[in-house]
Amino acid sequence: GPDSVRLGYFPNLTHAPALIADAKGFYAEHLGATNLEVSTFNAGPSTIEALFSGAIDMAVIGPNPTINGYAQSGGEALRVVAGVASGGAALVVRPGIESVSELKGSTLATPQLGNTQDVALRTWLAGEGLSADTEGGGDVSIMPQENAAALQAFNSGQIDGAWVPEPWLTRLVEEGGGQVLVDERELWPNGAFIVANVIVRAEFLEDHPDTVEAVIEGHLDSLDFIAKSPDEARSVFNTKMDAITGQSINDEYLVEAWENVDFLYDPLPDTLFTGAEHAVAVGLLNEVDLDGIYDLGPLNRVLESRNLEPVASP
Amino acid sequence: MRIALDSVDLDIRQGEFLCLLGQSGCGKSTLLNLVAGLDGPTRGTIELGGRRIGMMFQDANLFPWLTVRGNIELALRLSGVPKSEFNDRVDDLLSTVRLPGAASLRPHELSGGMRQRVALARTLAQDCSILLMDEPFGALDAITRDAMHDETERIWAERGLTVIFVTHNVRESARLGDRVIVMAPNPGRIDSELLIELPRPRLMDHPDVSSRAAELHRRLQNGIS
Amino acid sequence: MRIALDSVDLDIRQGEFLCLLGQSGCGKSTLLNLVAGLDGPTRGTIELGGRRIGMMFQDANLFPWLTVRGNIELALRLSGVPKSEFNDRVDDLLSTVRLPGAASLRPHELSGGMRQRVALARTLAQDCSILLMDEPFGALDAITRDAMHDETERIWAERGLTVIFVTHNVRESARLGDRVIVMAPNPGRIDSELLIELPRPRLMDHPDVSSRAAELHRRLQNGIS
Amino acid sequence: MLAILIVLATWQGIYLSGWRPPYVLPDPGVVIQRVGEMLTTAKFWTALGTTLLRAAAGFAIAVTIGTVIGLLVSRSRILRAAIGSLITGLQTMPSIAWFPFAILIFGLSEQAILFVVILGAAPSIANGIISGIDDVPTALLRTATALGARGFVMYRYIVVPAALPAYLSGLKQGWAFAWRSLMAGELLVIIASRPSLGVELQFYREFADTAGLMAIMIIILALGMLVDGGFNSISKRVRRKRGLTLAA
Amino acid sequence: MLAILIVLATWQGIYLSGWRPPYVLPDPGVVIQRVGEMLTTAKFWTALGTTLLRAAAGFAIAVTIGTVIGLLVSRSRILRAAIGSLITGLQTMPSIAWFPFAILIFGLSEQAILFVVILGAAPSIANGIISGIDDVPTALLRTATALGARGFVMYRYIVVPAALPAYLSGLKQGWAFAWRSLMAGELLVIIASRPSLGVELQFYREFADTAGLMAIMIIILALGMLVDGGFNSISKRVRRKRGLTLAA
Ligand SMILES: Nc1ncnc2c1ncn2[C@@H]1O[C@H](COP(=O)(O)OP(=O)(O)OP(=O)(O)O)[C@@H](O)[C@H]1O
Ligand SMILES: Nc1ncnc2c1ncn2[C@@H]1O[C@H](COP(=O)(O)OP(=O)(O)OP(=O)(O)O)[C@@H](O)[C@H]1O
Ligand SMILES: [Mg+2]
Ligand SMILES: [Mg+2]
Repeated sequence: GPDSVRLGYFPNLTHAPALIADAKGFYAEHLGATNLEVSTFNAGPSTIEALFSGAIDMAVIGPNPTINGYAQSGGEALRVVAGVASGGAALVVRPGIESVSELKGSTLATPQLGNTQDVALRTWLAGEGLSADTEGGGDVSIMPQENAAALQAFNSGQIDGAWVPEPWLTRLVEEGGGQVLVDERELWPNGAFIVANVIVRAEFLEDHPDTVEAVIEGHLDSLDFIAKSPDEARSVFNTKMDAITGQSINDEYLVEAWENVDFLYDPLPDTLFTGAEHAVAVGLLNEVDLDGIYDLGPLNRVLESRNLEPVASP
Repeated sequence: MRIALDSVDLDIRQGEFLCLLGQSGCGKSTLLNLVAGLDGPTRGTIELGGRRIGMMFQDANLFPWLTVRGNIELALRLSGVPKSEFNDRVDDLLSTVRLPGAASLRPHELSGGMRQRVALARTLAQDCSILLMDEPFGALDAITRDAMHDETERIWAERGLTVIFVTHNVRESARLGDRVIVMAPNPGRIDSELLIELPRPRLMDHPDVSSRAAELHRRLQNGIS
Repeated sequence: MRIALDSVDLDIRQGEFLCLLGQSGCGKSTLLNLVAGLDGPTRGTIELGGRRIGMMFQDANLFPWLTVRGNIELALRLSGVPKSEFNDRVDDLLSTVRLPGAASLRPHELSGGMRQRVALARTLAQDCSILLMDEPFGALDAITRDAMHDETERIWAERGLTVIFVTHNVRESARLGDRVIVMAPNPGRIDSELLIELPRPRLMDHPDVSSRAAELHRRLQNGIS
Repeated sequence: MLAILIVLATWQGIYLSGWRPPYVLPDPGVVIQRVGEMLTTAKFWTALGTTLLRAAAGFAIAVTIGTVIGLLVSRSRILRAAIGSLITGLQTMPSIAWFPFAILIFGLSEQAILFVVILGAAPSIANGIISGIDDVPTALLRTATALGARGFVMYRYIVVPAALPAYLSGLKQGWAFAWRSLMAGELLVIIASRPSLGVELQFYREFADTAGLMAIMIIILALGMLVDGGFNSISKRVRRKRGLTLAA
Repeated sequence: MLAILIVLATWQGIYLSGWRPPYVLPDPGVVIQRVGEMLTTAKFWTALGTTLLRAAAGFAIAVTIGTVIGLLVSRSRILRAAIGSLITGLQTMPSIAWFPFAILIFGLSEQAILFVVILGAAPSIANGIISGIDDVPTALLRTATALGARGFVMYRYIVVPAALPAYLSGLKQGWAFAWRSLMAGELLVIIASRPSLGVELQFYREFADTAGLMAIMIIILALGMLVDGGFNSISKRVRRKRGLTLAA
């Protein structure tokens, strides 16, 4: 194997398996002589930039940057090799809005124009017959907003609701007195849709498939640990968060938020493709060819060695 | 602390033309600054009886962002002259200092002597009753300087000004002064004074002026040796 | 375009002490700047024969971030004097200009005349064979100026310098010059010249000097009228 | 111009050497083509218009506030002791730190963006005028005092004109602060009907579109150079009038 | 000091009026307590140390590069025409635009952060020295020429000391740019074992911890004021030596 493998992730709830695997040494266990070098990021673009320029080999990242990175490099730069998390996003609105029809004329926030939640909100509104253009006009005015700003704007009554990921969802409910109008899981078959997956630099995958497998082994160990001892997993996660960011998530919120997220190894390719189609449909993405974005060989080999069902390739 | 001026005790009559003579560095400029209120004395007082003071510095200190006209107009404006009179007054003052064509030039386009004369014009533009002049004609040739002497004397008489005039030219002090104060250095102090009771206008090379100048020169030399 | 100097044609002998007289604004400083190579002539040429030029400006232009000593040392450094000699040379030069105690003062702490003398010391610190001086003693009292005349003459003779000396003091030009050039204004040009063939050292109030001064004064006055 | 050609040539050289794949280091030709394409879309011009308008408004207010504060601080010893250092302190505060306050005070509005821009630029402008005033030659101030200038008049006719060259260079720095704060601040409130350069820049990064990012960077660079040209021609004129230009 | 008290009093007043809930506008008392708590954690001091070290290193390099470029540009007409405006152009480029290049050239390393800091601060410093040099009085330059100063010697002994006050205020602006670029640049790659102020600031924001954010802002402000104090004492000394201080 190579001297080292460089992995990137965000200090973020949906990346919890990576934080925990890192903290508990699950990756290192399988990597043997290969060194693990971890970088943490706070946003997709720098992660993709780092992957593009060869500064990292693998990363945990959301579906949006994954699609963009794949499309911009003409399919050359990266491959998705495993899933990380599903769910954990919802539309939270202020009390008084009880149904879809009452959303008419309201202002809603999403984390970012064109990101997963933004596309989800637009797709859902369209399905409900409400118009919302990318310019902030229509029946519902959508204002893309950083999550922290959205919380503040919600708290001070400047927006009527927001479609946000965890732990913001819980904070909007707990701190802002909001209520969940739509849990995004309700909108997907099986209640599952991908919000984070593992990507690898295509060249690295080609040169060192064994190393990628080792990392996936660590990832699976982490998922096992989360499933078996959720309380301990939460505390490991929060300790690691604190180490990276100097902040930890309020324990009560964390319990609640944890409930809303499913950690998994299946990258749910169909939901990624559907998400991309939705984005194209609402005019936030150009038609892209995502053929070949998945390489589930390593994952399935690992699953096989553990006597688990292989995941379906698209 | 070095002491620039020590025990200077001086009464000046209103309307008097007083000249200050003294070796370089003896404290003449310092004394003028004190009178103008630009510096405060460490000890002692200066009584002015509420009169307005105009001062012409040893350096021309023209404002570089203004033309010659602008510099003089600024002084007029600060003296409360109505704007409508600016043009005439500036032209007047410029011909007084023999620079009729220089109105639109900028300070850096002037020769040293021209700058000094613009500074004089600017000072004369002020409405003041006490006029302090620090070596005002040091950079002028004899001919121009003679003309400036005549003008200064005329304005002094016309406006009833009190003038304190610093110079290092003994003959100039005898030409202009009602009284000449000779200062001595280290620390700066008044050495002696000489009343010049000659009729005006006087001529620079008149024998009476020459004799007073010689006397002053002698006193200066004594003060130094 | 205004023409500052028109058809100036001047040969200067090596080792000559040449004085320039002329009305304020007639182009004396401009001529020195041209000789020093600080400005280029619009037309015409200036031949120097490769000699090094030192110049003392009409304004002292001391460097405000340096002390008196620092200003003089800088000139020494730029002339390639070894550092070990700085102290002695600076002390020497300061006593030449009668400012032995001023080494550690800063320019803004000096009187006008003191600044001028520091500028003189700085110019003399240069190793040059042609020395241009623009009204160097304009801000000095008679006594100090006499001393400076003696020193200038001594250094001129010792170093075999060629000096071009601008002044507006006719008597000074007669005291110092081998030859005096009288300039006329509008546009600046050479009006006439006067050879001063008097033995040195001369005295300012010697009758021979006085007679030459009177003649120069007359010429100046004619040029103007 | 020459510098640009050299940069382009080097870039093309590195590109052709194949050091990095084109999605990391794009072909300069492609980037220039992208610039060309951008310049032909209506959206780009709307974005440019929005951003420039915000920049102009924010900068104008920042200049006013910065100048007034700078003048006050430079005048009064007490104020200088009280808030002199605070100005530099504010200057070092990153724009994003102001976001919560901007939203708190102004809501999700244009004013919130302007607030961030002003807090970014005004301190720098204030510092520019303070240091300009501190460097006004004492001789000129004494002369003006002797001419009877006091208080406001002294400032209006002497101090401000004397400090003008330094003030102008303070304004230039202030512009840079304003612009950079604006690029951040435009992400604060993405008013979608109003595309803006800051948002465009962010999107190109989001979409990992390196060529687009570089195209927008080139446009920002060009705008910056244009503004610099404006400032320079003003300060050149000021300098020439004062005889501050070197003959050669 | 007084200003701080006034700000605190107003803030306390608004807080007590209950205008906005405490998680939006926190109690000043709580914020000050948070500052106190921060100051007692070892982690904070590590973060401060890391950030200050980066700031110092980045600023030092930016000063070197900015000064050299500024000197070259101010000397040569060709260079000025070629890259003079480019400097201001670069100054207006937001830090995040440099991230891809920083990563491309330096990978995820301290150097990448320094790169962003240097690109942020060096143009400002270069502009500071250029405008300082442009304002050097012509008379002094002519005098120096007459004394035989040329080329490097002219710069070393005349131009640079004469431009020093303006240069110092350029450095102050440069520090502000460096600091703000650093706050952004530290987010480029978050090195877990190395906490930093930029990361702290960002995460207080991301966690919408308003009290913590304000605490860190107060610390940044205090640091900025400290640095300003340093610059001021230097430039005050320079000014006094030159007789630039107003007598009253
Ligand atoms: N700002 C200052 N700080 C300290 N000393 C000063 C300052 N200004 C002047 N001096 C000193 O005070 C003394 C008197 O200076 P002043 O300028 O009054 O002399 P002066 O009589 O006008 O001389 P000159 O004829 O050369 O102009 C000098 O020795 C000078 O060094
Ligand atoms: N930079 C400039 N631009 C335009 N005109 C100038 C400039 N410098 C000087 N002049 C003009 O050139 C003429 C000669 O100036 P110069 O300084 O040589 O006179 P000068 O003989 O030295 O006078 P003074 O005895 O007053 O010093 C003056 O009329 C002046 O207005
Ligand atoms: Mg004096
Ligand atoms: Mg002259």
